Amino acid sequence: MQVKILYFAGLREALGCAGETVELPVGVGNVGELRAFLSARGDSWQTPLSRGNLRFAVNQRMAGPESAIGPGDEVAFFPPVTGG
Amino acid sequence: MQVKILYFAGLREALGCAGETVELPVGVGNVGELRAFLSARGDSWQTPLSRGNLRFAVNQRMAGPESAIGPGDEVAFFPPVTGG
Amino acid sequence: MTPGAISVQREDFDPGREADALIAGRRDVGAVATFVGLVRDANEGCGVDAMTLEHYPGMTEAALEEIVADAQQRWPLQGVRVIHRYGRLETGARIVFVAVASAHRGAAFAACEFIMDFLKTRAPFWKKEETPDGGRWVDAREADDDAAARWQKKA
Amino acid sequence: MTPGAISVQREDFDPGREADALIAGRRDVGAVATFVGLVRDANEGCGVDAMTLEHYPGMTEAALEEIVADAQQRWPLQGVRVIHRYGRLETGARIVFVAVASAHRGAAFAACEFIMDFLKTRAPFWKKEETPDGGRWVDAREADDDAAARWQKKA
Repeated sequence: MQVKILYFAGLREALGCAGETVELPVGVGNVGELRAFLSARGDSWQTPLSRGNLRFAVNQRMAGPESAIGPGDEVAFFPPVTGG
Repeated sequence: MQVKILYFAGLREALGCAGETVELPVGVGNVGELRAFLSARGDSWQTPLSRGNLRFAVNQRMAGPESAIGPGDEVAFFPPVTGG
Repeated sequence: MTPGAISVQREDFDPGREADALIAGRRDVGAVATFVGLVRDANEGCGVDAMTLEHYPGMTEAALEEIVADAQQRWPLQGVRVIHRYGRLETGARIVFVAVASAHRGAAFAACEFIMDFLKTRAPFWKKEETPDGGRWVDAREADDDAAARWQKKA
Repeated sequence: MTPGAISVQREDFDPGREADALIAGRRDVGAVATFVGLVRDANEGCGVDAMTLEHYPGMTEAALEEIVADAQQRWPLQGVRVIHRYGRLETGARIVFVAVASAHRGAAFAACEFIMDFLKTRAPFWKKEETPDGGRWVDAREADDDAAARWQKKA
């Protein structure tokens, strides 16, 4: 299945990437699995994505590592928010 | 000694009096004693001044029945405040 | 406390302009909390057309200054403004304004609410409502005493 | 929630005008609490000249709407207005505005602070400060998580 992935703020800068559309292999069905899949691309992905305080959203709602993702979903990775 | 007395809001209306200057007899040295002295003037004073929630100020600071009063002081009697 | 922090007046005020004045030329303020109290058209189910606010000139200002000084002792504040009107006010009219500037929002919110809570229980103002059935002095609310008392516990 | 209650925009806003609009033509509002957050010139001891606010278009609006809806479920509110800016903002500039109208001050204060606390922890905005030594992403503050968490206890 295909999903849209977005990266924000310090994570976007560290990855040098604001977003991408990715074809996921079988076995990647939730946010945690997607994170592991992206980290496997190499150190430049593994290091930024291993931050303990990373936050996630699926279809623009806050999500956790267990949150399921399906075809066409929009998944976002970002640091803790600091607005206001 | 002489003191200035002020009455506010519902108490002012009930007494029909906004204020007065009174010569106090010996034995009237605090707010509670002043209240008793004024109440002794008759029913039209006794009834309004007997309200349980009556508040007092001496020289424009909140005070209690035990608060001392001296010559030239400004003593105020009023209902609980309701501004804001 | 900066001069002009407290006004007791008949005239209306402009909350936006007052809040702007509090932070004019400053770059160290991170948070401004404000409160505006208005004359509502209903109080305990009875219609209100207008009210008259009586106060105790002299003591009013002293009481407000003491409340503001208390707030400034409790929190690191960068500016405070309090305005309270008296006289006849129609429904919808502004009665009171409190604005507090601080580096952080927690202090600004807390001090603003603290000042309102003590203003409600310590500042010598009295409201008389005009209703279709005549004038009526507003009773003090126990909830206001409770609101002020909770700051004691936190002290 | 009334339409237009939430704006996410580059442009500045006028807090006084926004608060006035919230109560325009109404006579049942007794209390308006507002909050304005500003860019401070110092953050943890280091000088800040300006900052850039990044956000997540689409999710930002959804998150703010959910926070406002939560507040409206908790308290009887008569009006809510939230404005949050993004883009580059210099020190002294307004960042965020929250205004809440209610019959009574307790609800107005609580809802205004509740919205700010959850905005700080749930709305997808990120600040990058410009300092004399370069750009620096602002770290999330534990105090903000604590501020949001205390509303859970009160639920």
